[in-house]
Amino acid sequence: MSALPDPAPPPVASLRGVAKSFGAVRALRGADLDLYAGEVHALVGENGAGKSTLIKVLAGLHRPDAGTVALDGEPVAFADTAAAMAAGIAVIYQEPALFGDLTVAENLFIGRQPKGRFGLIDRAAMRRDAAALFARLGVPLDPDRPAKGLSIADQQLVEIAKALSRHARVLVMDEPTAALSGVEVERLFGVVRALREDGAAVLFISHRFDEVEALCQRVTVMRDGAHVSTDLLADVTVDRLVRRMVGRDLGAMFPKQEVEPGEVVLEVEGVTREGRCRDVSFTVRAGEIVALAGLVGAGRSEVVQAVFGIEPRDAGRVRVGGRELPQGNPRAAIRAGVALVPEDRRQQGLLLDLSVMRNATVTRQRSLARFGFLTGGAERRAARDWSARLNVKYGRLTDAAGTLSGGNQQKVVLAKWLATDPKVLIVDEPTRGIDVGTKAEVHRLLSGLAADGVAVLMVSSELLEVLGMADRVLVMREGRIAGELDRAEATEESVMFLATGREAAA
Amino acid sequence: MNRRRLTLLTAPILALVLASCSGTTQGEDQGGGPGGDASADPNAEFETGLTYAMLPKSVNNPYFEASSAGAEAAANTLGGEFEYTGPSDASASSQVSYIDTLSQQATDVLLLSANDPNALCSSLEQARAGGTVVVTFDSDVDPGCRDLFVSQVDSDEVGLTLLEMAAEQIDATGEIAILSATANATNQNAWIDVMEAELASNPSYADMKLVDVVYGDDEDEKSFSETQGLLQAHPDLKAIISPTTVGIAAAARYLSGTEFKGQVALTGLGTPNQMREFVQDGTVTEFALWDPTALGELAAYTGAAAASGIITGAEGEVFTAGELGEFTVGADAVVTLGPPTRFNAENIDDFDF
Amino acid sequence: MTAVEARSDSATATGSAVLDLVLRFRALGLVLALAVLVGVTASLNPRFLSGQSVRDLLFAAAVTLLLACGMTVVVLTRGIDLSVGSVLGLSAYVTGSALSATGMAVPLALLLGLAVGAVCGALNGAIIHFGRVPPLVATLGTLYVLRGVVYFAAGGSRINASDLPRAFLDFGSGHVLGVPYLFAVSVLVLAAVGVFLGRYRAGRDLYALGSNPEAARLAGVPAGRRLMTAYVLSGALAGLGGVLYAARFGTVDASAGYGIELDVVAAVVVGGVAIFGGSGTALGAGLGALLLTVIDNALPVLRIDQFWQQAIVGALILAAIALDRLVSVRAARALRRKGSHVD
Amino acid sequence: MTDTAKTGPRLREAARTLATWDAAIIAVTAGFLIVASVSVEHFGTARNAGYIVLDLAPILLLALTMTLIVTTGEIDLSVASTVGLTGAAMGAMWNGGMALEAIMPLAVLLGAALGAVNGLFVTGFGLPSLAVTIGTLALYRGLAYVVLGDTAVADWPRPFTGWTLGRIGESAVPNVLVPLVLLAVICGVLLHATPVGRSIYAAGANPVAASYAGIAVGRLKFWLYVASGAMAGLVGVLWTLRYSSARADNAAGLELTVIAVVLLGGVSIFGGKGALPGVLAAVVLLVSVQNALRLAHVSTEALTVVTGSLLIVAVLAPNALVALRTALRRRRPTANGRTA
Repeated sequence: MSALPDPAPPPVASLRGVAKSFGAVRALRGADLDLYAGEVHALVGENGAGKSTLIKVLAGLHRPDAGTVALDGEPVAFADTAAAMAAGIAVIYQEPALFGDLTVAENLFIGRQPKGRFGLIDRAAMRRDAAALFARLGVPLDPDRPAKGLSIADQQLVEIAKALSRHARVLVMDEPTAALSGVEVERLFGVVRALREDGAAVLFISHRFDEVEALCQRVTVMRDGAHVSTDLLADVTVDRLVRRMVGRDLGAMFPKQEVEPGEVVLEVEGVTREGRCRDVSFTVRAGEIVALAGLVGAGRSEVVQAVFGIEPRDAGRVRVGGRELPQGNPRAAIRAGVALVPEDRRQQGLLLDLSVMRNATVTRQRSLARFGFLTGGAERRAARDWSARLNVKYGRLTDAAGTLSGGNQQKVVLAKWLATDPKVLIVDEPTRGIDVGTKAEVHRLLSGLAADGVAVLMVSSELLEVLGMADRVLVMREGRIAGELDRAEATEESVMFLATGREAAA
Repeated sequence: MNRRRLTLLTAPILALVLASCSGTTQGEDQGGGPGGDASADPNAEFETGLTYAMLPKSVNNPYFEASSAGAEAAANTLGGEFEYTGPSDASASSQVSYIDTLSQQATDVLLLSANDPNALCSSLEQARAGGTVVVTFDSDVDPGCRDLFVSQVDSDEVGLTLLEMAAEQIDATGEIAILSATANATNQNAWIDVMEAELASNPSYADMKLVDVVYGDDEDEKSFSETQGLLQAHPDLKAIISPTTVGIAAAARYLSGTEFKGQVALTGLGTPNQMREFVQDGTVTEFALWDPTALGELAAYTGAAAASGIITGAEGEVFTAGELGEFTVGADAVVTLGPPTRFNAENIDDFDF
Repeated sequence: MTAVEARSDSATATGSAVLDLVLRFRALGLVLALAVLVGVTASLNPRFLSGQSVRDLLFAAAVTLLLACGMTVVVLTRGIDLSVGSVLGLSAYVTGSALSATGMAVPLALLLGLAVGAVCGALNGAIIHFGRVPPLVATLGTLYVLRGVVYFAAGGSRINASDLPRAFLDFGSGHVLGVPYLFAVSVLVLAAVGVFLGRYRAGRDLYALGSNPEAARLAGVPAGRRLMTAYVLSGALAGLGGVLYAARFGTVDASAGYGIELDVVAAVVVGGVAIFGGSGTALGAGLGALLLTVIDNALPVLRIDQFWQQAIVGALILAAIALDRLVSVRAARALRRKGSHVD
Repeated sequence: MTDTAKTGPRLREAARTLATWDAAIIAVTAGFLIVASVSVEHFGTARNAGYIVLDLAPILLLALTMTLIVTTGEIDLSVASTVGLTGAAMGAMWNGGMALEAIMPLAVLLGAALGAVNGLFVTGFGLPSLAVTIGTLALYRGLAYVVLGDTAVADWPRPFTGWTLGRIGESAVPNVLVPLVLLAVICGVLLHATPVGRSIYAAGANPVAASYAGIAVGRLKFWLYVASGAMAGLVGVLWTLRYSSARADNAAGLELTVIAVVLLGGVSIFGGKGALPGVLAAVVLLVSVQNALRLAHVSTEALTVVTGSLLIVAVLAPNALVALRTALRRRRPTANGRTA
């Protein structure tokens, strides 16, 4: 099972010294990876280590600035994704990208639908093929329904089926299991093993070491856009892998300060949004960091959005400092001292095209105005001040926020919220996609804020972060709070157990 | 917050506009009027070296192209300079800009077919104040705003001719309808009034009944579907009179492609080039129009006469318009080209406009 | 496994039922509106349903219908083509001139019109795709430019019916089995575009592009080529529309097709094509065009003041998009509820 | 449809080019005015400047609020129809014997109400503004015809019509310049130096992020539509009085000109970018080019082509520049790679 295939043939796919920058952001700086036929290769690394960029290079989505991509030992340069697909590379992306208006079957076969007479699409054949694929995955999905309205798990399954249908030589899976239930994961693994037996090369990206151990033969660790190590899985321990991923002492990474929690500041009672979350209740005290953990799609972001008022709630109450927040009114929440650093920095957090200055001050326009007018001076001073306090690295205050690196972008988002002097700070995936150094800075910042008496509610998919930072962990599953763990009880196993409702995969 | 800003936005403007006036309602006002001061010298020569500008309702219109040809010929004969200019859309606001430009350039004679009887007035006044003689043709403005109007025909005569042609074609018996231009078109409404009065008073038309007046807005497609609507609404319709070139062409095209061809008579005002086909295929027996080239020519001569001091616009003054002959200024400073020409299968090939 | 299959079957039923309802509801609504309008009009004036009257209606609908097909293709990709009126004018003038100069055969004239339109469409597509200019801006620009070109070319001249070959005019006014040739051409095009959009890979790619451009890129959909196809198609159909226009009216001047783009967009929107792409059918757009034409024709017959016509069209557009919104919100809610059951 | 992979560098480039676009259009306008004054007879006179001001007044006024709306990423195609409908309503009220002093504020209010209808459909029901305002474009124009039919109301009192054409005292400054400047300054300050303006940019740059930052995006847009409607109502009043003619087809088709100048002025159709000075310059440029062409006896056709081309080039040029720079930069690393 774990024996390596004969190393004599050249790797099916090989990346050497690949570098890629987006503006000021160096996403990859010399990444190496070899994939052999008949292996499942794990790629691990923290968020922002460059894994996703690496596979996008392999998929032909990004052209590398430097380095080579080779298939069967021959260097190739993919002009676009179609070229990569034609060469036998299929990718399941982390975030499902479906066509809401098309049927599920059509989503699977877009651009290569089976053709019948006169080149017409043979819809019956397409439906049949789709049904067969879903049967293979054991998924009860209707090929004829529109993709619009599918749950995240179902969307992910459609993506998996799509990749499988390509009969690829190289199958890349970017956290395919993040939203799946236990049964579905088992079936997927069965299919992947079968593919491996057939000689396909599979690149498997996951945060769950139990899955990596169950499925993979070799493991490559990446950090800060570069290759760190590649080993047979049998030769390394999880602890060592984690240390390589983090690249520094865990204590320095999660500088948790012990704080005696104060008064209850945030009270959430029975918050419900149809189809998203149900009857969620919890409290957060001053000086406390409470983590909201769970799988992707478990409803964590939906809860904090409903608390903040971005999305209306169907039922439930939110109180801050004893005062009830009106429904669906972020402005009132801000006035009451709530701040939300959202999950998706680019879509929800930043005005990418606008300047750093505008971004840093967007929450405080009114308080910065004099007699209702803003002339720029006050904004400039405030922006410079907060940028300095959070150590934001930027060229000019007038540069577009989109030109900053991920870490600095996140600092700008934090700055604009900290500038409102919040009593309750909600952070949703606060360190997603930022480099290790900044990550530690953000953790230190959160810790310091808690020490100053701010109530912090943190949504995070990164278990290490949850375990390292939280005083209490609330675990969500399918829209409900499945359980609460205090710092002492919270371990990787106990959190995952609550999150998935199953024991760690064998 | 925002509400306050809105008021901020609008209040001062309103205040400005409102300032200095109070309680002005319809019918209170009016001042100004034509002031004929200079006296005419009927024996004066036409001046040479005058600049003429023709401003049609819109360029890209064959009818006005024909008028401009006539005017240009007259201008050349009189030793003047001629310019044909105008907007590509038939709107009063664009014409205003052109009038402003022409008056700046101190054009001597402005030949204008107006898109709106009132909207052009203030600009025309400025032009006239600068010494430009304003002669309207084809479509008039308020008489106070121009020097002379060259009318294609006498309203009465058009109305009577139209009615006469229709009566001849249907033996003066049965239902008739009118497909006009726009509902507020001055010319058409005057002709329709004449026809209505004549139908009511003239015993020889006692068996003819005007059942409907519809408006095709001088748009081809609209006129087309209005014709169609007429025939559906009035199954016993015998004749359609369309006193507009766009209307009659559209109606003819509609009739020629239907079972009504030859059954429902169609007459009105049309250009020979547009109607030739329908006269030849029997859809239309006879229609009428004035000659737009002659109209343009007369307009140019009228303008030249006024600019040379031969006429001032007072009723009864006489001048000679080249080969067109002698013309007399009528009431309201109107010069009339003459009776409309009738076109039918016999003579239509003699005309090309 | 059997349990799974059973579930799958029931899911099939509900899933497609919802989808069908949404789709059919749209077309049904239009057909219903058409039927009511025609019914009411005919009951007040039976001649509205006479052969002649129906033919007139089909004549009037032909050009809008044709242009609506092209517009649908473009709108599906999240685009818009405001230049169709000017393209129509240019093509009508060019073919008209060519016809009067050479007396060429009808099919040749149709091809010429298609070609003129396709060139204009390619210009639009190139500006949008290579120049990365938003479609609204690009086609607003070409609306001006192409109209200017027509003005230059035509000036104050007009092509009269007498200048055009007899065969061409017969084509314009003739009909077969009570159906005007012009309408037949439009319906053929509608069917072809319908099949292209529904049953060909390239057509489905257009839906994909409009539904989720980013996903389309990931899926390897050749966005550039498809966009070019869409705009060339829209242009070509507008060009063909120009020939039909010339044939129907017999006279062509520089203002041919002026302002028609709004009618066409209205038809498409009323026909249920989402203005932000991804959903809608050529059939729907065709029905939308037909409905607008019927309204146009019914008003004079009903002796309703014609001044109401434009207001009614406006109200109809608002009603159509509001209705679509309502339906899609309902459908989304239904699908989500169903989705959570499957979990 | 944008290429997210290259968003970073492209955004920066685009931001920089757009910043200069403003300056460029102002420079071009200034240059044109100078050249035309020298080379076109009658162009550089005070009288002609007065005509230019009169001609650009309605375009400029509508462009002011249009700039605000387009900056939030929306569009209002119904402005010209609103001008027509308010004018028609004025005519009907005047015929009904009301006092003009009462009619004028009512017309502006009517405009605001029509704008509120747009705003309600766009923000309340969440419908795309392009489709909504195409609908109201037809609806409002249609209602104008319903109100006034094809008739024109022309007997407006002299003092009022005279004011719209008149000049301040003995100077050559047209009266209408006063509200123009006033409103331009108000809108300019609102957009560039108040929290509301900052919110407008934020809402246009990223409506989701803006609402996360506590900006009531829907409400903001609603009130901008109301303002746009009120402005159109005001233009309806000015238009009617200037031409002393209330007609249902007043200002027909003007919406395209207004959109054209806003885009030409460097405002991004996707929102979040642009500035009022550029738009003002674009209005002046367009109208004075028209004016100069007329004075120079150049045919109007040329103008149609020029307007359209300018519009495309205005958006195309920055993009082309970006593409060129990216292409150049892409070549560089490859060269480095070879030497390394």
